[in-house]
Amino acid sequence: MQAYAQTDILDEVRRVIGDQRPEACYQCMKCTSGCPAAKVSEYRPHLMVILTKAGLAEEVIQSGIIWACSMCLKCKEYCPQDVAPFDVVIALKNVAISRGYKPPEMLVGMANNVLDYGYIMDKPMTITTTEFEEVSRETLGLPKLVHPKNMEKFKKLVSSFGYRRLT
Amino acid sequence: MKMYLYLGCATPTKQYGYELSTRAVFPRLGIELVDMPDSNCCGTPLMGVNRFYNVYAPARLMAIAEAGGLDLLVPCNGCHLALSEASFLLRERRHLFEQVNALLKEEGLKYTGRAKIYHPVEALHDLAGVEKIAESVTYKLPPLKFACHPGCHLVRPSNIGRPERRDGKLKLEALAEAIGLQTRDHPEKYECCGAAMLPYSTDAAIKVVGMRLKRFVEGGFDGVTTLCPYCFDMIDGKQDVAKTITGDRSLSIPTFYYTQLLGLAMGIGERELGLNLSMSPIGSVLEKLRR
Amino acid sequence: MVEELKVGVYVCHCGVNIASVVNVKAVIEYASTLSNVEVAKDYPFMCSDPGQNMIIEDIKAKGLNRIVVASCSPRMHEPTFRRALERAGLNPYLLEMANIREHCSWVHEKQPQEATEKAKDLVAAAVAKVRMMKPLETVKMPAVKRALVIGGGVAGIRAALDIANSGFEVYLVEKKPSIGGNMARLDKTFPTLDCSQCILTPMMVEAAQHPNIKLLTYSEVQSIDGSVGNFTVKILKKPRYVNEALCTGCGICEQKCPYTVPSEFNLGLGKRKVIYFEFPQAVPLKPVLDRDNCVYFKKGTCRACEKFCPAKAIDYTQKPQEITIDVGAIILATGYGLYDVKTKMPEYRYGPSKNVVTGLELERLTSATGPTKGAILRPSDKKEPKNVTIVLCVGSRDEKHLDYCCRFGCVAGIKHAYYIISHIPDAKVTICYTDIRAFGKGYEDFYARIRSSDNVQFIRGRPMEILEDSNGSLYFDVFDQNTNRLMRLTPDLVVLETGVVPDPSFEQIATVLKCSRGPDGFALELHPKLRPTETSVDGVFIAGVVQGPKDIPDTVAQAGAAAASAIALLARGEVESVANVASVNQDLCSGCGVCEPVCPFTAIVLEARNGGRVAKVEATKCKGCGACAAACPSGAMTQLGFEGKQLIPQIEVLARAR
Amino acid sequence: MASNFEPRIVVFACNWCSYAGMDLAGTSRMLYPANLRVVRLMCSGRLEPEHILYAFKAGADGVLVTGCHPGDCHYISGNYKTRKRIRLLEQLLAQFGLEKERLRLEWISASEGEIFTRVAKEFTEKIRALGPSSLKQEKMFAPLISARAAGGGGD
Repeated sequence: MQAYAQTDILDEVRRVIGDQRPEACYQCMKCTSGCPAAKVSEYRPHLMVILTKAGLAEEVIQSGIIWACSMCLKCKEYCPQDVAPFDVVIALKNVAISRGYKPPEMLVGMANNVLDYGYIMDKPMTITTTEFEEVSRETLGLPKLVHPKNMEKFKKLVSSFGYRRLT
Repeated sequence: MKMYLYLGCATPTKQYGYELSTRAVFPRLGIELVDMPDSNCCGTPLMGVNRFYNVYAPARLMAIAEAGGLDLLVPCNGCHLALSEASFLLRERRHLFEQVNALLKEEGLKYTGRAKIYHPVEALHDLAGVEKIAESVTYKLPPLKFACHPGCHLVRPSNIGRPERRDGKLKLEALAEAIGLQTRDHPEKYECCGAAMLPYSTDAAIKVVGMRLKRFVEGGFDGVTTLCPYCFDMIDGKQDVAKTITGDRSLSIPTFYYTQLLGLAMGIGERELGLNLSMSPIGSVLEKLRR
Repeated sequence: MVEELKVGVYVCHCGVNIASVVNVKAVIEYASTLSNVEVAKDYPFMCSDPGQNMIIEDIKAKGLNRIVVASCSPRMHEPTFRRALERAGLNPYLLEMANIREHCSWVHEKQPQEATEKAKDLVAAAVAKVRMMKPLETVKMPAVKRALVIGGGVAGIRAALDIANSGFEVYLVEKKPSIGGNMARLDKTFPTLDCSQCILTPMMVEAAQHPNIKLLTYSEVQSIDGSVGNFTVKILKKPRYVNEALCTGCGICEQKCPYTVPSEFNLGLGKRKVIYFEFPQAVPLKPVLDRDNCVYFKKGTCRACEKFCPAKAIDYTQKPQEITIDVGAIILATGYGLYDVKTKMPEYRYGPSKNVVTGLELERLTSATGPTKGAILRPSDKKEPKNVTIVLCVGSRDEKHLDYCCRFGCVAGIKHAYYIISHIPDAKVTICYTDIRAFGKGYEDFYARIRSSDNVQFIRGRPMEILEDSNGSLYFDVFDQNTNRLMRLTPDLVVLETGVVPDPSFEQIATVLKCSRGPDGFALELHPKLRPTETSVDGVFIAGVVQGPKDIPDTVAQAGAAAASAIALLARGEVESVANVASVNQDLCSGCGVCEPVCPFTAIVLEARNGGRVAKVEATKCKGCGACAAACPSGAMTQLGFEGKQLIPQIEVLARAR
Repeated sequence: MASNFEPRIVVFACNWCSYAGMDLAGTSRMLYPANLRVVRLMCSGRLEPEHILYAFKAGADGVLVTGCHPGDCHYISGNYKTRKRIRLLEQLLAQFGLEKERLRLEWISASEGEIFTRVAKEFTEKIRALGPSSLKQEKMFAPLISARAAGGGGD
């Protein structure tokens, strides 16, 4: 295995996150110690950062483990070097998408709904209460959902910065 | 005072209890809510898909609010984070500001940062004020012991300024006490509900909320209250599946939106507050909360 | 007769530091074209003996009368080259330096061409200025042969003893009732495990009894005026309400005092009386009456201490006393405090949970003079902890808190593990570390010894937070990189090795003295390698943690070095005035008096002359800032070495693109 | 022309804080543009507004004045005097058609090599964006200086 083979990913990560410095990580483990996802999965934020720095991020992107982050932001809040593993992982996810790796199925649907409805949900759900009553916005007397006024224009604008339909 | 209500995704498509109770209590505190005329997803769940969308999308919302000349009430923690973080970035990074405004211009919009963003916890605690809340209730709720769950994005990242802080008392706790409830510290108060893990693994996400539920049960609380649709969805809606996945049958705790509790104290009807929509066993606690 | 100007230009390679970026030959060629330049030469190390000798020989042989050295910062070697000029018989102020290292080769190492052009400009500007330079003189003033040491910890005590032993008088000022500092709080010192009090107490007593040391405890520095050789210091001696001359230190007052409050010395873990000795080995062994908590001062009753004192030493009428002293040198040894983890890092639950303590608190819980008489009992229920976690780097090496290493937390943590396993044989200790920095003499052996213990486990990982469940039990997860596992720890006591910050008193003293501080708040030494005990203020030296975190051996070593610097100054007995003083041309002076209030050192007076008045500079008071010269509307006032006619040619060269 | 424009910037630094901070930038091998040339003074309080005008007259496109942070002046109050004088001069520059952004005052402590590096980069870019100083060839500028109108006596 050749280390430092893919520093271009590090560059892409830097482009996405701006100020943070994955290269400053000294592997104190604070992020993984407090990570909720680490308690219930193989997700290890400190590894995401150090593998990215070592040019081995393709490994974690391929494995799909980057999608396990619970977005609690604890690693960003408490990182002693302002590395913010959360931001690094967000950048890795962006890199994964741009390189054609598939995110979890549920996220594909959510992401594509934005292009059709402006929202991650296609329509409001009908809920069955614990008393087996079926309720919806209409039955509850709530107003109709609002969407972007000009959906075509919205779609065109978000496409202009690389937001694409996922397959 | 008039404010735009920006509901986001989760609240208006499934968390009707939050929407109903929010619409019910705010006008009674002198805050009139106006539905946003044109809105989109804030982008928080899609950060990983396209980081820039998560700057553009909230900026668009704030620009729409600016055009309407109103501030924004944002009941979802995720949306509130998106809007606050975008404001922070657009203030700190000139190139983002210019890039985003170039896109907004296409729709005749402009972001300057004039519209203020309020989470209900801020609108209630900072705008209305604890005293006014206490006055607005028609009767004090009994001193049942409640755990307050702020949710991650209301506390972090603190460097961009968040409504709640880790040191000292939560605004949510002060609000709960103002209507007669008792609050007590619990060890995992600032922890994650696991909602964002759902796309990756239902099993993992449920284990995370299972840990939260276990602490609520162990702490001997009568109930839990929160003001985030995602946290509520997990804590209230996933108790049965948590019992199955963790094998711990004790994971059961009545869960309420604070706006529902406030509504009760204001004498608003239970159906008007969407209390019939809760998935957790709120019946016995509701019995005690009733006048 | 007008002297013919002959300028010598000497360009240093500084090995490769300059020459690898700046084309030295090109600079030489350019310099030799400048007017009045007689000689332009380069040399690998101009500051070396051969380099200096080259300049000296040229001065003598070629009659050079102005010298430009293009090398490192004048803050580094200006004194070196001035001495060279002096040795050659030339006035040392006929020198100008061009900083082509710090300001050129080092900061433009990726742009050799631009750096070379800049070096040429800097040399040309120096030539332009030096052509206008005039010989300057200094005067010698006597220095007060007495020193002041601020802070009575181990650094201050060591420094005071060294100065006193060399025959000079020294004042040792300590704000607390006893000297001893933080070291007096420690139970043992690593790596030898010497009893801290046993090695410190003899030094404390020696300091108190030394004929050359005037000990001022329970005293604070109020103000410092003057400058090197002649500081005037006002000290406030707080009332102890005990007549120290009469008091025998018998301690009956402390026994009889009926009231208790939390003990500061024990960090709030134990109680003390309202009239009390700070600790049993206190020096001086005189009690202090804590006025704020005394019932007599609050209600006029009690007076138990007065009643029982056999020496009649209690004196409720004592007032604060202001003492003014003159000293020639000052040593700052104000020490450290702990980082405020309670408010700054609430995630570690220090404060809300009694079972989370700092390393310094554990020292008090282990010390025989501490609140538990040396039994390690956890504060919540006074039970022996059986499962202890020690967390290193709490607040240290953290961009959000203290970005520097505390330099003793690692080995202190290892020592604290030793305390636990030696006091409680069936206890288990877990140390959560990031990197073990056991760099001192004997530290690695000590680390190896503790690491080999079956009862001590090292986890390579830092917890993010410490949680406390509803019955008060502590728990948290930490990822151990060594075993690649996420560990759940449920300790009954957590010890935080917290970061260190300068003692809060230092900020005020630094402000008064205009002594530079780094971004971390510690004193900034004049040079990090070569002048570690000096500050930006002449005659003010630093010892111990005031300069930056350090362990006891380094603190004591630096205290000795600071004392040596102070002794050198006192032994010399005189200080040289600055050469770059203000100077007034009384013929041009209109007597407007603008300059007088501008001077912060009252060095300018207006004197009568020809029926009017003119400004006069008292050269020995002038510190050479030049503010008066900038303020003078008539051009009568100037600053020697920075005269308008010297600065303007320099500015013009630098501003003009060639 | 603008693309080849390399601004010429004169920096005034006090010996104790800002010059030491610049030395630290050097010893720390921080990199900044080679457009700056430093004049060392003992205190920024020595700097006469006139000296700044001489710099502009001789061709400087920008002038950066640095001193100790407020409260840190080695000579107690030199930097306060500098601040007043610079504020006054800024107004004057504007009146003579020189952008006041060409003159910048910064406090740099002895430990702030990094801050100086940032300021040096920012200021160079700022001046580059402004383009060459309009006063470079301005012959009419000389009488202004000799008039000593720049508030040299101001404290």
